[in-house]
This record gives sequence, structure tokens and C-alpha cells, in this order.
Amino acid sequence: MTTLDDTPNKQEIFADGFWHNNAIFAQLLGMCPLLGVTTNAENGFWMGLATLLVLIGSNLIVSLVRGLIPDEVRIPAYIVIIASLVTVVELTMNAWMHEMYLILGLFIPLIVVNCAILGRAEAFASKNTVTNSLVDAVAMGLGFTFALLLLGGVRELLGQGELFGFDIFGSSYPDVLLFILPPGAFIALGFILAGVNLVNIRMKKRKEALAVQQAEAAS
Amino acid sequence: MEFLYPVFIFAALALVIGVGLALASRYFHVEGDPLADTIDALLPQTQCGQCGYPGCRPYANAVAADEVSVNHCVPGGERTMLQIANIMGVEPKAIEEEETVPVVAYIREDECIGCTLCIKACPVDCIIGAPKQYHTIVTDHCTGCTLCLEPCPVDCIDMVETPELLEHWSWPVPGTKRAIKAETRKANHEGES
Amino acid sequence: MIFLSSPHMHGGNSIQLTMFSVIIALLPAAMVSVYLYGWLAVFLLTTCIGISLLTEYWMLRWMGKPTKPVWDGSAGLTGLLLALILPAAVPWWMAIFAAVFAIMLGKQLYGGLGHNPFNPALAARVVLLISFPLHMTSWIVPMHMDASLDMYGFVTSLKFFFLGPEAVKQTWDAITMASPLGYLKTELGQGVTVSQALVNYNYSTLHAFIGREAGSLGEGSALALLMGGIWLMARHTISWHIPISFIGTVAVLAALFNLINPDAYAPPMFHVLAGGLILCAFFMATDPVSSPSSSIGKIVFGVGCGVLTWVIRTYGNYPEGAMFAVVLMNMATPLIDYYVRPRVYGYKRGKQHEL
Amino acid sequence: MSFSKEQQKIALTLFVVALVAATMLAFVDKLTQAPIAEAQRATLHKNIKQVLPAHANDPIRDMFVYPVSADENLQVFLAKDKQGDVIAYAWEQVAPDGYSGSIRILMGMYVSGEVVAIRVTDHRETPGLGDWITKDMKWLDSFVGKTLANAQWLVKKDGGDFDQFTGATITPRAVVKAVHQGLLFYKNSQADLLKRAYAPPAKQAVEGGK
Amino acid sequence: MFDIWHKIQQTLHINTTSGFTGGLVHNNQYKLTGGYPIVACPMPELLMHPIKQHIGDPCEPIVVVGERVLKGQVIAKAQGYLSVPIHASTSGTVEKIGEHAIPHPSGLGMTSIFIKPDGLDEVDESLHPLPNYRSVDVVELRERIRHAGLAGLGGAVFPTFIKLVHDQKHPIETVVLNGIECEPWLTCDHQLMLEKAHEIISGLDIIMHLVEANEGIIAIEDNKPDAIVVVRKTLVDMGFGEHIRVKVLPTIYPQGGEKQLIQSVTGKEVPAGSLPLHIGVLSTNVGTSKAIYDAVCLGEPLTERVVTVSGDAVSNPTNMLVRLGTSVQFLLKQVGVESFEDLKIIHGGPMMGELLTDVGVPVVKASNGILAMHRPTIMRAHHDEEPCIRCGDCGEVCPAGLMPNLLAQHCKEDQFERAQDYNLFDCIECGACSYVCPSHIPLVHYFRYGKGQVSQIQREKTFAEESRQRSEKRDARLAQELAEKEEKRRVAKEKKEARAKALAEKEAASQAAEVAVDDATQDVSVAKPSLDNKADVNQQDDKKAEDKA
Amino acid sequence: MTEFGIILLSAVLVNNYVLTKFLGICPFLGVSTKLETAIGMSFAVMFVMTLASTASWIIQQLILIPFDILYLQTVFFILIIAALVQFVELVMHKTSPVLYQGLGIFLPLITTNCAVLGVAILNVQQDYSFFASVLYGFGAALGFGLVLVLFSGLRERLEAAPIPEVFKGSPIALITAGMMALAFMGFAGLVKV
Ligand SMILES: Cc1cc2nc3c(=O)[nH]c(=O)nc-3n(C[C@H](O)[C@H](O)[C@H](O)COP(=O)(O)O)c2cc1C
Ligand SMILES: Cc1cc2nc3c(=O)[nH]c(=O)nc-3n(C[C@H](O)[C@H](O)[C@H](O)COP(=O)(O)O)c2cc1C
Ligand SMILES: Cc1cc2nc3c(=O)[nH]c(=O)nc-3n(C[C@H](O)[C@H](O)[C@H](O)COP(=O)(O)O)c2cc1C
Ligand SMILES: Cc1cc2nc3c(=O)[nH]c(=O)nc-3n(C[C@H](O)[C@H](O)[C@H](O)CO)c2cc1C
Ligand code: SF4
Ligand code: SF4
Ligand code: SF4
Ligand code: SF4
Ligand code: FES
Repeated sequence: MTTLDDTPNKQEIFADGFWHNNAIFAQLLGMCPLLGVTTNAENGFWMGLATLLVLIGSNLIVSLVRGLIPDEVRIPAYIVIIASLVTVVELTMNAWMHEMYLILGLFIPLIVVNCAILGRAEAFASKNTVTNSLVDAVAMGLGFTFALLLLGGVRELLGQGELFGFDIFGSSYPDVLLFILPPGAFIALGFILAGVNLVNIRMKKRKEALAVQQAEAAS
Repeated sequence: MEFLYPVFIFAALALVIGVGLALASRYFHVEGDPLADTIDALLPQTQCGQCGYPGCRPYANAVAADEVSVNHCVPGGERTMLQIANIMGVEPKAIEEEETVPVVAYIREDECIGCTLCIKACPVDCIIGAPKQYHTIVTDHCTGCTLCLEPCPVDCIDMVETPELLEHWSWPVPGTKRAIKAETRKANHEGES
Repeated sequence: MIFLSSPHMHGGNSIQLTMFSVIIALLPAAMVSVYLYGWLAVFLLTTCIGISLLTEYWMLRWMGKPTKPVWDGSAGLTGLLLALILPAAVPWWMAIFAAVFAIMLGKQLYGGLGHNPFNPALAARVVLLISFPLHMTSWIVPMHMDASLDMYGFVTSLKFFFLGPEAVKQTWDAITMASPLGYLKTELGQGVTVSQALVNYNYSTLHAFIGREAGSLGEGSALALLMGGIWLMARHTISWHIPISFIGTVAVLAALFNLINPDAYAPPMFHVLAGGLILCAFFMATDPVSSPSSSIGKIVFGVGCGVLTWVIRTYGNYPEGAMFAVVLMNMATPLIDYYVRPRVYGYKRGKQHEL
Repeated sequence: MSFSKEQQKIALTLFVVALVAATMLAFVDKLTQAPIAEAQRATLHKNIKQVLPAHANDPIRDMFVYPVSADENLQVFLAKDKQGDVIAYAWEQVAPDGYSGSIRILMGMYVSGEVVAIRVTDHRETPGLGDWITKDMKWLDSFVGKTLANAQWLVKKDGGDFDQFTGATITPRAVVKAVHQGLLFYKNSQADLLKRAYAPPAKQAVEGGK
Repeated sequence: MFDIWHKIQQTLHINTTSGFTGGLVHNNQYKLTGGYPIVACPMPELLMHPIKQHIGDPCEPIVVVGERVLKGQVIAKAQGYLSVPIHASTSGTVEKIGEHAIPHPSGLGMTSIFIKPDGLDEVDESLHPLPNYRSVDVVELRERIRHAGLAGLGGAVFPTFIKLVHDQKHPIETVVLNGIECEPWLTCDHQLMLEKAHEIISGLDIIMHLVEANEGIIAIEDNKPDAIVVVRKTLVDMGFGEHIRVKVLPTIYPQGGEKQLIQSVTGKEVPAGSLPLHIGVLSTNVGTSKAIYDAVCLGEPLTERVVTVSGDAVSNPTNMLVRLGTSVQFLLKQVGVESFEDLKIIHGGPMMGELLTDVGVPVVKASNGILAMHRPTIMRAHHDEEPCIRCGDCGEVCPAGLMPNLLAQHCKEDQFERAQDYNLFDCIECGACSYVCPSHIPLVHYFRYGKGQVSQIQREKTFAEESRQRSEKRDARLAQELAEKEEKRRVAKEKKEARAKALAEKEAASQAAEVAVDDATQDVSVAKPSLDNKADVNQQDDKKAEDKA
Repeated sequence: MTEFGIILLSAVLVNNYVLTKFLGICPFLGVSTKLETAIGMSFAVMFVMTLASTASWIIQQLILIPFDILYLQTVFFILIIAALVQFVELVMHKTSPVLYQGLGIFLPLITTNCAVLGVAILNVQQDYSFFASVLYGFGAALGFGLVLVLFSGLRERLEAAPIPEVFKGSPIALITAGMMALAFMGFAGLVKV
């Protein structure tokens, strides 16, 4: 975790945003678009990208105006900033990526309330420098996109035997509708989170083992 | 530039909301923090200062103000920590020090020189005695805070384990070994005599 | 030596005893399924039970727990029940998928016996229904109905089970048929009246009772199920609360609406006998782990199941409402346990007010 | 009522933020209006093209509204050849009796009363059972070239010409019925439609705008 | 299945006169000793009398080591109201007063009075027989019962005299004699009813006389038909046909629980938080009734009681009349149990009794049975705990209408507030739930743990509250002291100044003037301290904080 | 009347916001560990969502459509919602401390809740009448509250279960939510559209 006092280096911020503090894996925020649009990997990718753009914009602006906005209207003001960024993305997608716009549907305006974005604005951008906030936004956004891609990929693969539209398991693979329908989204995400837990536990163990080794070497 | 007119509608709305919030924040301002009271009620009131604060109330204030984490009260133990964490809505943390067996102070009367220093130190006024006479500790009131140990110039105060009373005995959780308990008790007895 | 509290006597009941009683009580129904679907039923039963036990074993191994609970009968019972609620037409891999799902997700990931909030067998069946609706909504024609269908011998069954209908030179449509409930739903949608539809289907209450209608493996014979169920009640393995209130509620609702409009609402006897209501009420809704534990809570649970069953059967997309009803009520079990409690001695009903 | 400086700041901040944000949006909106309209048209056209034969006009611009009953209007899209002659119509037909609700079908119809093609645009059928109507091209193609006369408008199970799906009869039954009804509708209002199709575009545009 | 209406009533916990809800039926084969006459236990080498054998305050020994005591002599006197004295159960010398193990699950000891019998069994005659009890004052009768050391022999050992009071507000209508003896193995009450029916009924009459009740019911379960016949016959013989009768109840555990019994007999429930007397009922054990008769009519204080000595490791189980203070080891030797290896000894019945850790413990007023069981028999009941399958059997048998599985779960997770919300404290610890649990969960143990923790938490809370008050009082006192000191200094200073001034004002100044000035300053000082006080406290706190930092 | 009944049934069961529409998942996962909190949150959401759908209807009909500025829909709605929530919180804090204790702490959470903005947007998309849209908002919130409370009941039960380490916490919670969604599929078709 990065805190205010120690000026964190960029790498730490990135690792933090991408993995340790990942909106999905660690904070369980931004779940709605994650579950809602990831029937396949491609949708996940575009949704992630849209979120990434908004996140960069909002972190940038919020870190620029930090200190200027009084506490009482902090949340309304941030939210207006985020909402207008989202609207820009929405209008742009509507104009030039109409099909994806139709698929993502309601979830684009809902980026506004993607808890991860306001959360970042509040918790990070409003307290950090512009560059740090940008790094954070990119890391967070990439982490989010990664999660969306992962879930989308898993659901597409298990549900239809395909990945990005390419047949993987062959045509005899029966479509397991569970993974395409809402219940499957929850269950698949549950398993992904379990996997993340596993990785984290392994990582911790390795770190501890390393520490022990070092201690032994030192003594 | 005609298309910009609606913009003003929105900005005007924002202004109205801003004014509304500004007013509201003024008229509906509340003072005080009932949280600290709630937390204080949970603390064991040992007044031992192990939390780094001069007594329980100051610690409660600090916790309520989010200045310090919830796991510093050693006498309160895990149960208190969990309750406070619950109230504060934070993740529970491990208590930093091992929970110790309950103890009370005991003055070896023949060695006491009656300096009254311990009386001054005791936060709950449970040491009685006049100058130049033996002091005694009212065991029932002693919180076991150990604050009286340091000032004693002749080191005649011991902390002894609170004796297990039949009236206060209660069933341990199923699966607890009996032998170990009996042994420790025996050891304690021997230590005491 | 550890602290041991009274009582120092025990009645002798055990988990194993309970589970094996239920298995025994299900044997008549299993036998009827073999009578109806021949070797097909045997394959399905063995696959489900075998895979359940294996999954239980592997999960326990994986979690580093003792593997003794494999033999407490609960996994075997889950497998048995799972097989009994599947249509005879499911291929081998679906049966395996279901059994693995039931034991792994339905039970062991929640911490094993006693901790699963949902009925494992039913959860697995719901997953199959959602994932493979085709297989799960068409039922194989029972052996006695179409003598020309050569489906039930050892070899043909084996081929069918592993390779599908093509391997036995049959088309899916030729060997499957609708269940009474599904048929009625389709016909009602066409504007046919209830009585006409039942005549068209050749439905007979007697056949439904002794078990000659198409359906899931085990739900065919009300008679066999009732035998087992009543024996369990008499043994006190299950209490009467859930089955009676469940079936009673469905019957009362059906009777009421059938009285109002006999053309659009099926009669109570039909609701009770056709489909899996009896199986669900006696063996699945009574799953102790996923149902409330107080008697009065059980009645609330049963009534809830009954209402939901009737509503889903009548208005919903799934003619087989009983299964969904039970899973839905499983969700409410913790709340029922919390809010519906027996009256404590010395208190007035309701809250902690003294008598 | 007097405001402290603090409170003035609260209100003004929000005002400024909103003003800037909305202005930006207004510009972006102006910028994207045309492309969005174009994208929407293109999408619609893409759908309609699937049920219309090769044509030389813009079926969406040539759309007219046909009142089916007092409170129900039908949007009819036109396909014209190079000469400007109408060769086919397309409109949306609704099958109200699907397994879980209405099914919306876009159907194309030659002037001769022959089905060009059909596509399902919206439905709520069970995935894996009824939803083959969107995926099974062979089945959809079985409607091509059918007229009132040259087909029995029932599913095979009911003695007609159209396949049902395994385990799902209700959905295709509903679709076949709806398309059949579309044909009947066309037969009844053929003349009327033709008249409107050739009516001056200006007037239609007004009507269409409503 | 078949008695549906009854079942529905049970499920909904509707009040019925046909019995209490829940309960279970034990196998009757364990009643081994029924029908064998009571035999007297020989005199042991040493008798040990713990100074507390009843619910309430411990007694205070009034004998000294070496003193000779007589049988029936008070050796420890009652302290406080809720207490009854303890008597020597034979004549002999006080050998020692000190810690000794007692039948208690903790294994902790208690101050006991050791008496070495001299074999003479000389009786202390101070309590003379009073066959004509109707002639004496009720208050005196009660005092006599107290003096005789009577505490309920049904198991709870509640000082009997407290119950035997006629309260104007809550007149007692019915006295119920508890002859249920629902615990398996135990038959001491059964045998007592067979042999001492006359005494029991006389005791009941004394009770009814004391509380002015006009209905007496002797409740007996239908598995003791011989006792029913004997008691009925004795009633007729004694001419009590009118207002004392026998009520036969079905054999369901725990029919003998006071509240359950009252519900079975009268159809009324004892409201939560109330006592039986609030609904006009008094219940007491048949043994207690006999002891009352002994105390009143024969002038014998409580020095011995009937104990069932049985268990599957006992070859010739019996009911024995045992002197209080006899060691369990000695008692078991009488029935041929010599070696205690691989045995478990239960004090009381198997459903509610305690496992003994030490066979040296004495028989006390509460001991209604000593059971020597083979270790495997006992350990079968304490099978490893398996996960709860939530079958609800435990709730079905619970006579209190609780949900034992959830209750135990909350106790296990230390969620005591939840547990109390599920009425933890209404559990009577009858053990029926543990008995039926297929998963062998030690439910009662969890409840006991929970109850213990709750009272401990309560104790800690009270202590914390007291400590806070003390600490606050101390702070206030210190502040006060500081203020006073300050004030004194100021006053002294002013005085000095005044004096100087006065001096300057020539020697002509009179003494009276000085006094007046003094008075005035003192007036001021009264008004001020409160302000100073506060500041001081703050200062002090700050200083403390600094010190700490 | 039946129309309203259908709106309600559809919003509560058939098209449940959490389980079939994927809206408001974060609070669904975040505030469901304790029953009492879940109930508090449910009421707070019900309050805010009904308010939000009312406000959004008014804005849509009175401002956005007349001025043809639908592109400002999102900003308008979210600003109004945020302001409303904050205002309600301030007022509640001042006027009814008891209610604030129960609901107030959830209010800030709700601002950033998809379900609330979702109800505003979906509501105006459906062209309901005023009363119907209020009902729709209420129904959606009721559905949210229902599954939230059910879910928290289940999670309380899971708390005590010996769940394998890697599945403890959110993984098993999500799997449970998946099971709930499966069960809710049973309601499919109750309302034909
Ligand atoms: C859960 C479920 C979903 C179904 N969905 C559909 C559907 O979407 N379309 C359909 O035509 N039939 C559906 N059916 C099947 C119908 O109930 C009916 O059995 C079928 O249409 C009859 O066709 P058959 O004669 O080919 O078996 C569904 C059945 C079930 C149990
Ligand atoms: C603190 C306390 C006070 C009691 N006071 C009375 C009383 O005033 N009158 C009475 O008849 N019984 C009184 N009882 C006795 C109980 O009603 C009951 O008879 C006794 O606890 C033994 O019953 P048991 O073995 O079923 O627990 C009292 C019990 C306790 C624990
Ligand atoms: C579960 C349970 C079972 C009991 N069984 C009996 C019993 O069988 N016989 C009996 O005399 N007392 C039994 N008691 C004790 C009675 O509740 C009550 O204490 C006694 O009848 C009061 O009489 P006493 O004061 O004379 O002992 C039982 C208590 C409980 C909690
Ligand atoms: C009366 C009774 C009914 C049962 N019903 C089911 C059931 O419907 N489905 C199932 O998977 N297990 C059932 N079991 C077995 C057992 O409870 C199940 O494996 C647990 O749910 C797993 O924790 C039943 C057990 C009993 C005693
Ligand atoms: S450590 Fe705990 S008991 Fe000691 S002073 Fe601090 S809060 Fe009080
Ligand atoms: S006597 Fe000593 S240990 Fe006890 S409370 Fe006083 S200062 Fe603390
Ligand atoms: S009897 Fe045992 S297994 Fe059954 S519910 Fe009670 S505690 Fe659980
Ligand atoms: S021990 Fe307590 S919970 Fe168990 S049956 Fe007896 S009264 Fe009920
Ligand atoms: S993303 Fe929907 S509530 Fe958080």
C-alpha cells in the first residue's frame, strides 16, 4: 500500500495499481461492468479500454485541481468531471464504434459510477502529483482491463469453446451456456479470485522463504 | 453558439445545488462524537497505559478520531479489539502483544517501608495504608496495571496470578485438556507459597 | 484428559445411519427407474454415485482433510439423488459434469458436509438445465410405452450413453417425448384446455401413481417414493413438516385455482403426482443441511416451496417448478432460521416478552 | 442571508466545474452529431439489407409509415431498382406467442408477395433451445422464396413445411405464424402499400418524421 | 404421524395439559436397582464435609481441629439468607479443616471439615422430635427446617426453607412432589417411595401446612407402577384421599425438570424470569419431603441420604443410605469396585451428572447417584464431534423450545450476544439435545461454555465500570487536593499580606478585624475551586500524556 | 393495476438488478457480511433509488427532452443523485441521529452505485408514466434489498464454515451469488414481455 508520507516510486505505484490494489481482484470494485459485458474477451477488452481512458482523464483532471475544491462539494464536483468524461467517450464510441457501443449499452454511462474511478479520484489523485496520478490511472486501468479480458476470455472459452471469436476446442465442444449466462459470470469470477488468492499466497510464501534465506545468509 | 445555451441550464442547476449544499452544510452541521463514548465503554478501564495513552478514555478518543489502530489495548485482548474493529468498520488486526494471564499486585508487607509512593501511582485507588505503615492492596479492586511496581523504592510489590475461584470457574471450550490446566495451577500454587 | 460435560449417554444415532436410511428408502424408486429405463438407468446411477464418491475423495485429499467422510454416505446419497432427478437421456459427460459440480461446488468448497447452503444435487441439476436445456427438457420414452424402441438392452444403452442417439441409429425426436407437465404447458399455450390436453397426452392418474409416466429417473413412481418417504418418517429420519406442508400447499393452491377455472389450471392430483413434487418434497426439500432446523421453520420452508412450485409451474418458463422452488427456498433458510423460531418455554409467541 | 466566503466558494466551485464540463460536452456533441446519425443509419441499413434484394436506393430514406390500425403504425422500408420502381418491402413483424414473450422479426417481401428473407431482431427465447432462430441460417433460409400459395405455413409437427427444432416447437411455430400473418397482411394491403410507395417523397418525409 | 393434532401442537409449541414440548424416551433397561431394598452403607474411616453443599452462600466452620462432635451437630453455620448449616454425620473428632476435592466439574477443591468417626454414632439431641407439627408456629417450623440443613435433594440443592413460605401476593395452591426420577440408572427416589411412602406423604402434609396449600400432587412416571400402587395405597391408608393424589405421567425425559413437571401436571408454564410460586405452584423432590418429615417429626437433621450406586461396571448395584461426607471410593468399594482403572465415575445421573476426576470426593447433599461405568461406554457418548448436519433433532427434543444447533454454533464462534438472542439462558442443560445429535456434538458443553463466558464478560464489565469510577473519583480527588493546596497557598499569602498591611496600620488594629478579613477570604475560596479544578485536570492529563510520550 | 403489479414483479424477481442485470454488485458484495448492515443498506437503497427514479423522470421530462439535450443526461442525473444523497445525509445526520446511525453511514456508498444511476437511465428509457417510474425505482430497489438480505444471511452462515483457504472470502461469496442467480433463473417467464 502506498501512503502519503513516503513518496512512492513509479514502479511501486504501477505494481500497486495493476495487481496489489487491483480494482477487481483486491478491492472488489467496478464489478458491474466486469460481470455485465464479459460474455466474450473482445467486449471485455473494449470496455476496459473505455474505462482506462476515463480513468486517465479523471485522475489527470482531479490531480490538477486538487486543493481547489472544497470538501462539501468534492464528491459532486468529481462526479461531474467523471460524468462528462464518460459522456465524451460515449459520444465518441457512438459515432465511430457504433456496434461496440450497442453491445456495451448501458454499461458505458455506468462507467461514471464504476466505484473504482471515483475511488481512485478520492483516494489517490486528490492527494498525489499529476505524474503519479497518471501512472496510477494507467496501472489501474490496465489492471481493470486485464481482469475484464481474463474473465471475458474464460467465459468465452468455456461457454463457446472460442477465444476472440476463434474456435479453440473444436466444433464438437458443446456450448456450456452456464458461462455465458449471469450465474456463470459470478461463478467464473469466483474461481478467478480463488486463483488470484492462490497466486498471492504463493507469492507471500516465496517472499517469506526468501526472507528466511536472507536472514540465514546474514547470520 | 446557440448550442451552448443549454449549457447554462446545467450550470445554473449546479449553482443551485452548490448553494443548497452550502446552506445545508451550514444549517445541518453537527458537533460531537458519540463514537468515543461507545468505544470507551468497551475498554477494560484498566488504565494501564499499555496502549500508549494515559488511560482508556484518551485511547478511546484517539481510536474514534482514527488516529490509532484498534489493536493497542493489551488487557482488552482480542475480544475488545474485535468489538472496536466492528464499530469502526475496519479490518481486525492482531493484538501486538501476547495476552497475559490476569494478575493482581501483592505487597510483601514485611518489606514495605510505607513510603506511600505506590498509593500515588495507583490509578484506581486500591492501595490502602498510611505513611510509615504497611500498605495493602485491595485485591478485588486491583486492575493489574503494574503501575505501582516502578515507584516502589524497595521493590516489594509482586504481580501474582489472580487465584482461580470456584465461584468464578466456568466451563472451558469443548476439547480443552484438563491435565494442563491442573498442572499450571499446581505450578502457580507452588510459585505462590 | 479433557473436560467432558454431561450427558454421558448417547442415543446412538449417527450421520452414517441417517444417510444410509435415506439411501435405503430410495431403493424402491431406483428399482422403478431400472424397470422404466433398463440399463440406461443402471449406467446413470452408477456413474453419478461413482463420480460423486470420487470427487468427494479428491476434494478431501486436495484440502488435506481426512478422507473418512467419503464413507459417511452423504456423497453417495447426493450421487444417487442426482441420478434420480436427471432425465434418462443425458450422456455420460453430462452426468460426470453434474456429479462433479454437485460435490465440488455444491458441497466441498463450502467446507463439506453440513455447510453447503444449497442442495448440492439440485444445484447441479439446475446448472445442467441452464447449460444444456435440450437434454434436460426432453425425456426418453419409457420402456413399456413403445415396444418398438430398442433402447434398453445392455449394448444399445451403452452405445447411447457414450456416443449419443446417432450411434444407435435413432433421432433425438424419435426417442424422446414430453413429460406430462411440459406437455400441458405447451398445450395450454396453444389454447387447449387442461382436460383436453391430459386426454391428448393419454395421462392417467393411476399410471402416474404407480410409475409409468415419462420423467426423470426417479420421479416416475409416486408409490415407490411414498413407501420410502413414509418409512423415513416412521423412523424419524425426516420429520413430517416439510413434505406435508410442501405437498399440501401445492395441492391447496392447485385445487383453489382449478375450482376457479378448470380449463386453465391443472387439478391438484395432477400437480402432486406428475413430475418431481413427491421426490422433491420427501427427499430433497428435507435435506437437513439446506433446510431450516426448527419444526416451525420447516413448515414455513415447506409452504414457501409449495407456493413457488405452483407459481413457477403455472406462470413461469419451467414446468418443473419444484426443483427451482427448493433451491430458491434454500437461499432463505438462514433467514428462516433467524426469524422463525420455536416459542421458548415461558415466553409468549413472538419476541422475548414474558408469558 | 449572508454567505461566508467559504460557502460562496462551495457554490461557485460546483458552478464552474459544471460550466466547463457542460461546455466541453456541448462541443463534443456538436462534433459527433453527424457521425452518430450516420452510424445509426448504417447499422439499420445493414440489418435491412439482409432482408431486401439488391437495390439502388436508400431504403431508410424511402421509408414510409403505414397505419395498420387506429393506434398502430408500421414502418415500411422500400427497395427500388435503378428505374425507381419498387421491388420489395421490409417491415417488422411481431410474433407475440414465443416461449417467453414476443419475438420481433424483420421480413422482406417482394412486390410479388414472395418472401425475400427473414431475420429475428429481438427475442427472449431460452438460450440453447429457442434461440436457434437467430443462429440457424439453414432454417432461416427455408423461408426464402415462400409465398402464401407455395407453402403450408405450419411447422412439420403440425403438418406444415417448416422444421421445428429438437426440443423446441413453440418458438418456430410462433415465427412461422407471424411470417404467415405478414404475408396475409401484405396480400390485403398490397395495393395500398404500392400507392404509398409511389407517393411523392416530400409528403412521406413529413409523415415519416412523425 | 398419526396423532397429527398433538404433533402440530408440539410444533407450534402451543400450551397443552398433556405434557411439555419436546423430550425423548430413554431405554428403560438401565433402571437396574429398582425393587432392591435400600441398604445402609457402613461407617467409613473419615468423613469430609465441604462447607458449601447447597446453592447460595458458603457456611462458616464453627468447630476447631480436635473438637469432638456428635452426630447431627452443626459444624458449619449458615452465612447469609441463602444458606443452610452443615451437620456432622456421625460422632467423632474434627481432624482437619482444609481444602479437599469436591464433586465439581472444575476439579477445584473447597474448604472441608474432616471428621474421624469414633464409631459410637452418638446423636446430638438438641433438635427434639415434634410429631404434632400443626401445633407450632409456622415461622418456627420453617426455622427448624432451615436448622436441619435441608436443601433440595432433587439435584439443585436449593435451601428448602426459602420455598416454604406463605406469600400473600402469591398464594400457593398446588404442591407437586417430584417422584419422576427421569434419569436413567437412578432409582433412589423410586426405592424411597416404595419404602418410605408414609414419611414422604407426611412430609408433603407438612409442606402443605406451611404454605397453606390445599392441593398436593405426587407425580410419578408410568415406568414405576409398583411405586404408584404403594403410594396410592398409603394415601388411602393415611386418609389423604381428598386433597392429595398421585398423578401418573408418561415416561419422557426430562419430565422431572421442575418447569416441565409443572407444565405436565398443571398445564401452566412458569413465565420466564419468574418462579413456580408466581403461578401458585411449589415443587419439591420426594426425598426432600421425607427429609422434612425426618427433621420435623423425628428431629433428625440432614446427615444422610439415599444414593443409587450403580453403573455397568458395578456387579451388584444397590441403593444405599449413605452418610454425607463418605468418600465415593469407599462407597464403590461396598459394591465391589476396587480398581478404578478403565472406569469412569459419574456423580449424579448420566444425563446431567458430572464425571469425577477424583474418587476421593465425598458424597454431598446433591449426590443422588454414583455410577461406575466402563470407559468405552462413556467414551461412546463423547464420540468425536462431527459437523452439524442441521437435522433439527436437537430442537425437536428440547423441552425449552430452543434451537440448540444454532445456539451451540454461536457459542462456538464466541458470538455470545447472538447466543443470548437465541435464549441461551433458558437452557436447563438437560442434555436431551446432545443425546439425540447424530453428529455427536457436545451441545450442552457449548452452552455451559457460553454461559460461563457471558457471566465472565459481565463480571469484567462490572469491574471495568467500577474501575472507571474509581479512577474518575481519584482524578477528581487529586484535582481537588491540588486545588486545595493552591488555595491554601493563596490564602496564606493573602493572610501574610493582610497581616503586613494590618501591621502597617498601626498596632491599634484589633484582633476582631483580622478575623473578619479571614472570613472574607474564606468565602471567596469556596466559590473558586470548581474552575481551578478543571484546569488542573487538563493540565494533569497533558502532563501524563507528555510523560508517556 | 395489473400493469403496476407486473412492473413490480418484473423489477423485483424476474429482472432482478443484481442477479440478472448486474447492477449494484459492489455494495452487494461489500455490505453483505452482516445481516443487520444488509438490512440497513437495503432501506437506504430503497430510499435513494425511489428518489433517484423520481428525480430522473422529472428532469428527463422537464429539461432534457424540451431542451433537446439528451447528451447531458448522464451528467444531469449523476449530479442530481449525488447532491440528493449528500443533502439527505446532512439532513438526516442533524434531524434524526437514530435513523442516521442506521442508514446514514450507507448513503455515501450509494452515490457510486451502479444500481442508482442504472435505475435512472433505464427508467427513462422505458417511457413509463410518472407513477410507474416511481414504482419501478422502488421495485428495483426492493429486488436489490431482497437479494442483499438473503445473501447476507447466507454469508453469515458461511462465516463459520471450514472453507478451503483460497476460496475464503470473496471467491466463495461470488460462487454463492452465482448459485443465487441460478435459482433466480427459475423466475424466468413469470412476466412475459
Ligand atoms: C426451461 C425450458 C425452456 C424452454 N424453452 C423453450 C423455447 O425457448 N422455445 C421452445 O420452443 N420450447 C421451449 N421449451 C420446450 C417446451 O416446453 C416444449 O416442451 C417444446 O416446445 C415442445 O417441443 P417438442 O415437441 O419438440 O419437444 C422449453 C422447455 C423448458 C423446460
Ligand atoms: C436465586 C433463586 C431464588 C429462588 N427463590 C425461590 C423462592 O423464593 N421461592 C421458591 O419457591 N423457590 C425459589 N427458588 C427455587 C427454584 O424455583 C427451584 O425450585 C430451584 O432452583 C431448584 O429447581 P431445579 O433443580 O429444577 O433447578 C429460587 C431459586 C433460585 C436460584
Ligand atoms: C433436566 C432436569 C431433570 C430433573 N429431573 C429430576 C427428577 O427426575 N427428579 C427430581 O426430583 N428432580 C429432578 N430435577 C430437579 C428439579 O428440577 C427440581 O430441582 C426439584 O424437583 C426441586 O425439588 P427439590 O428442591 O426438593 O430438589 C431435574 C432437573 C432438571 C433440570
Ligand atoms: C433426509 C435427507 C435428505 C437428503 N437430501 C439430499 C438432497 O436432496 N441432495 C443432496 O445432495 N443430498 C441430500 N442429502 C445428503 C446430505 O444431506 C448432503 O450430502 C449434504 O447436503 C451435503 O452437505 C440428504 C440427506 C438426508 C438425511
Ligand atoms: S491499554 Fe487498554 S486498559 Fe490499558 S489504558 Fe490503554 S485502553 Fe486502558
Ligand atoms: S495496585 Fe498496582 S497493579 Fe493494582 S491497580 Fe493499583 S497500581 Fe495497578
Ligand atoms: S441434532 Fe446435532 S446434527 Fe442435528 S441439528 Fe442438532 S446439533 Fe446439528
Ligand atoms: S440441554 Fe438445553 S438446549 Fe439441550 S435440550 Fe436441554 S434445554 Fe434444550
Ligand atoms: S461497479 Fe456497479 S456497483 Fe460498483
